[in-house]
Amino acid sequence: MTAGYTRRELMVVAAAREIHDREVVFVGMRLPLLGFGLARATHAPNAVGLFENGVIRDRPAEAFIYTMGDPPNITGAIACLGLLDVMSLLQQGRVDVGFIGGAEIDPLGNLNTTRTSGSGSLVRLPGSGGGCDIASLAGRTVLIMEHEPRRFRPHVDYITSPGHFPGRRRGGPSTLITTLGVFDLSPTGVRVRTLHPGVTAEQVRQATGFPLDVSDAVQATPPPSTDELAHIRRADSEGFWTRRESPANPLRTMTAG
Amino acid sequence: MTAGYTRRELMVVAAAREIHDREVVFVGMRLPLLGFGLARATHAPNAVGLFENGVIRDRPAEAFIYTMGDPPNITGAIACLGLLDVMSLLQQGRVDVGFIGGAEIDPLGNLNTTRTSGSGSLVRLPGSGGGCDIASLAGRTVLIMEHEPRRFRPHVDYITSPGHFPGRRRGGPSTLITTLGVFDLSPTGVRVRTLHPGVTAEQVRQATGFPLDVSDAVQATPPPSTDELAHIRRADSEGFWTRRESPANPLRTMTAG
Amino acid sequence: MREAIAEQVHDGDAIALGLALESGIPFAAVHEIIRQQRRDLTLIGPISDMAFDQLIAAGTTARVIAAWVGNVAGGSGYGFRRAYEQAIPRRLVMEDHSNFTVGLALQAAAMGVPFLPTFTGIGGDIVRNHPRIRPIEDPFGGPAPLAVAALRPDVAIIHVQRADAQGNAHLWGNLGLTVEAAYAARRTIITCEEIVPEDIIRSDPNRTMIPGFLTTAVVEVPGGALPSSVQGHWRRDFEPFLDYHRRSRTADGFEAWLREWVLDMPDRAAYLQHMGEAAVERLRVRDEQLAASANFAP
Amino acid sequence: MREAIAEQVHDGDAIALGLALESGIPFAAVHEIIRQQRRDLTLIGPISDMAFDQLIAAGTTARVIAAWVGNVAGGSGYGFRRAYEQAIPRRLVMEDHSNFTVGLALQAAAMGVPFLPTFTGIGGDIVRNHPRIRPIEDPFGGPAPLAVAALRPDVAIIHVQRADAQGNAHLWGNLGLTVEAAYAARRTIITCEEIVPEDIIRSDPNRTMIPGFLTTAVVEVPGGALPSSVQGHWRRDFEPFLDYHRRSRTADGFEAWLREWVLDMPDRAAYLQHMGEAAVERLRVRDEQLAASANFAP
Repeated sequence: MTAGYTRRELMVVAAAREIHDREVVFVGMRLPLLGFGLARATHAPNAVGLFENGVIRDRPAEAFIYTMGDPPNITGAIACLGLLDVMSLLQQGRVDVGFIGGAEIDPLGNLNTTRTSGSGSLVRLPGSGGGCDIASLAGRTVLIMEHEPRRFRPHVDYITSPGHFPGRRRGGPSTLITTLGVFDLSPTGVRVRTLHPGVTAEQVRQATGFPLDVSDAVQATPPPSTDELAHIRRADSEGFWTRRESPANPLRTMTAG
Repeated sequence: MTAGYTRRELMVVAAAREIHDREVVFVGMRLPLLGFGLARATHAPNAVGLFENGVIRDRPAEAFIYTMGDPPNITGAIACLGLLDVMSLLQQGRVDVGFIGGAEIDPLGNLNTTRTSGSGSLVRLPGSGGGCDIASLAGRTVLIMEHEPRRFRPHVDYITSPGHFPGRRRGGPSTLITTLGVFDLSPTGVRVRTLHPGVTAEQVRQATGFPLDVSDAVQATPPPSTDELAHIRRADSEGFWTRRESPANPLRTMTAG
Repeated sequence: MREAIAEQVHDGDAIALGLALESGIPFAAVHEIIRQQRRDLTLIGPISDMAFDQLIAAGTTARVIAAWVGNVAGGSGYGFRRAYEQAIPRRLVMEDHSNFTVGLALQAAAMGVPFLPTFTGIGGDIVRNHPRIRPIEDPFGGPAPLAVAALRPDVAIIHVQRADAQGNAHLWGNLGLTVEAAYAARRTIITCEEIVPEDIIRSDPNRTMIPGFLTTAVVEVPGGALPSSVQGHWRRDFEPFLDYHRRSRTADGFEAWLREWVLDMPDRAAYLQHMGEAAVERLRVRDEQLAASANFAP
Repeated sequence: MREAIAEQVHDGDAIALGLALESGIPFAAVHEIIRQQRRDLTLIGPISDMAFDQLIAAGTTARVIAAWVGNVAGGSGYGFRRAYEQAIPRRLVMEDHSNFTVGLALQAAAMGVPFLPTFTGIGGDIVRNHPRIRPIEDPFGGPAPLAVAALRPDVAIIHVQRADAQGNAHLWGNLGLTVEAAYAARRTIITCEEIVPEDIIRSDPNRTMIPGFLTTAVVEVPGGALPSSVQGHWRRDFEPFLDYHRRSRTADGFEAWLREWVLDMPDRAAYLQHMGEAAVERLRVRDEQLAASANFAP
């Protein structure tokens, strides 16, 4: 908790700001879901959200949901289609922005959620889910990560969700939101956009497992407004997604799915 | 009307006999539809009928239908899917037998419902509908035709619905039911199975625009039983499909669709 | 309807309609397109029934991409035949398909892929030298299928039972290629029996065949699909199909039919009035056979 | 359930399940498969939640074809990890997919084609040297897609709200890849909340996601998907996912869990009893939010 809001609340606000009005958004669970709700409630009242299980919503579920398949996410949806239907819309280019998380990232925005030997021995992660599809096919992607040195690697062991590469047909990661800051991603690598209030350039360099140019003069991530914070707390009234800062949180290695 | 039943009623009975119990049938309109209902009511109580618009039924509609899309064909259906769903089942090999009609036929069972210059000038016919798909993909097909010399041609101008050809993956026309008889179709051509009661070998030769070996000793198509006839007349109470013998009947050039 | 067609349908557009086959044909929109004298259209659909024939005979159409063009009640479409055989009122280019291949072409566009493979049509003439169908190898070594290229309509026109103001559309009964076309098309016009509050749509999200963000115009046109049927709303009216079949046999006969039923009718309300209240009421479905309840409570 | 699994699921079979993703997971069938000690199974699904983890840890599974294997509530699937990382209790072959590619593989089989094209995954490692994914050319000259080969399960196991005795199944809420898998599979087992008279199914043919001629066994198992949710019937029960996550961290912990919740339970009724009436009643949906009526009268 910093200055009356948590890092995760700040990340939700940053995620919301990545959504423009009238955009079609491939929503993930947790922070992106809250970000989508916040965007709809503020600057993007006509955004539409797609979930990879086939659900299309123009407003968040009325009750807390733990997975995108939970009944409250179906009740009151605009449409509940099949997985291939929403993937087809995605592949067609009808999705403006998609959110994905990963266990590991490299400077080109490649994400690994499949397997890693980063810690010395082989660790099997759950896999892509829809992450690879969103990364490959959305108009642009916003990545959400824990900012830890072992997660920010010069090369990931396995590219589950492709980032920038020569010959990419469309899209690619545009923004990376971490527990420390907000970053621009492009084929030329990672650039700091803002650091969260209280985070120093040195802290970020230390937490990034590849060289990153960070100046102390970089601007601070604009904090949540009172209204934004109120909205987030209504949506996540137990603080389930936004206040669990424990590094043991097993949810961190989940994909967007 | 012959011996208390019409030729078309006999053709319905012949069509019904082509359906075995538990088979999945791609049903066309008109005579095949009546044949399907008759088969269900008699020897094939567990046959299932697919219609190319996406409807699946295990019994005929309760009211008269003019097209497969008419509301009574949806009411009480087992399922009402999309066109591609039933075509997928067909392509997968889940359909045992399909019925098709055509404007012209050749000895290999190729059907033309697209365009013909058989009468001297170009005549545009409506086209394939689902006929080509059923002909290509069903486990076997039963063809239903008016038996007229200009329709039975050594070579059709346009193969809308392919018959037998070298390299065929599956199926092909097995039976041809005409206004004059029932014929076996195979890669080696047309063979007479039965002639309708009262039809002579000479009549058939005259009505067939390609050479056909017909002996006078060929058996007669078994006539409808009293029960069969009663069933047909309940199903087509106005005699709409079964008693219009006029050659001007415009429905004759329709495809199975 | 007038503004929707004016804004969404342009000369030269490729328009998909008649997608549920014999039911829900958007005749109100078809007639408005004719009144607004669109030209050089491409028509896309599986079995078009007489809607395509009317558009062709009225001179709106340069090209047809379809599996079957005619009049399901009458057989031949005389307008189609005049155009194809004699270039009256203008030359018509026909791209012949089967129901499956035209569906796959739309579905390829809906899926955002250049083509879809199929085994249909092999050995026949539809797929021979077809502009949109080519042989392809199976990279896994099996029998070689055909590839059907994606077909992206500029506009899909779809008649449904109900939609909300955002264009989220509930459709039941026949579906045919409706969903594929709406996904594939650049723009989608929904005509509906009624515009309903959004809660009705949200009560049954599995019934939403077209999500509103694909819909570019939604128009309430009760009876907008007559004389074709709409499940739970309208029975099929047989006589107009036969009447059209008889009268369209000659170009003059067609012109008289066109004047009576299209050009002299400012809109669908006038069309229904011209049908006569008795006829309209005879076709209206008054019985109820409701879908068994489905509980969406969380 | 016992007979259905005995007859329909054999050693070495490829089984698709968990197709609606996090809801409607057929746990009753999964546990019966474990009790009947099937071996050398291949498991197919998009996001399997803990059903796959249980099957793997119980030693039934030789191979997984999936996009995500774990425990949605807890993250890692420890059974999966032990098998993959340490070959405990046996070696596991993993065919990694994305949700889209596993869906396309099933859909290719459902459509009866050798493959379907896609652009997903290009530039990443899933599609590199993948046994079921190969580069292919676009015969129309556009950018080259990938081809995802057809995947035909021996059995699909699907939990639905209601079915008739012929196996015509109504399913609402999440669909995921349910329909594709039922079409693709050689055999389909339907487990359902209730077997209903056929008139209920026929009242809403658009709700029939699986036509009965594809169904080879239908079993009434109320609560057969718990602890996953079933729209309109059961809420998701969070605690068992967390409990399983904690206890399955070690092989011994898993064995104890397995004994308690699977091996010592003769059937699903016993499982529900072991949950306790209070827990069951807390999860049962009692509210009604019914789908708006749809009239199917002709």
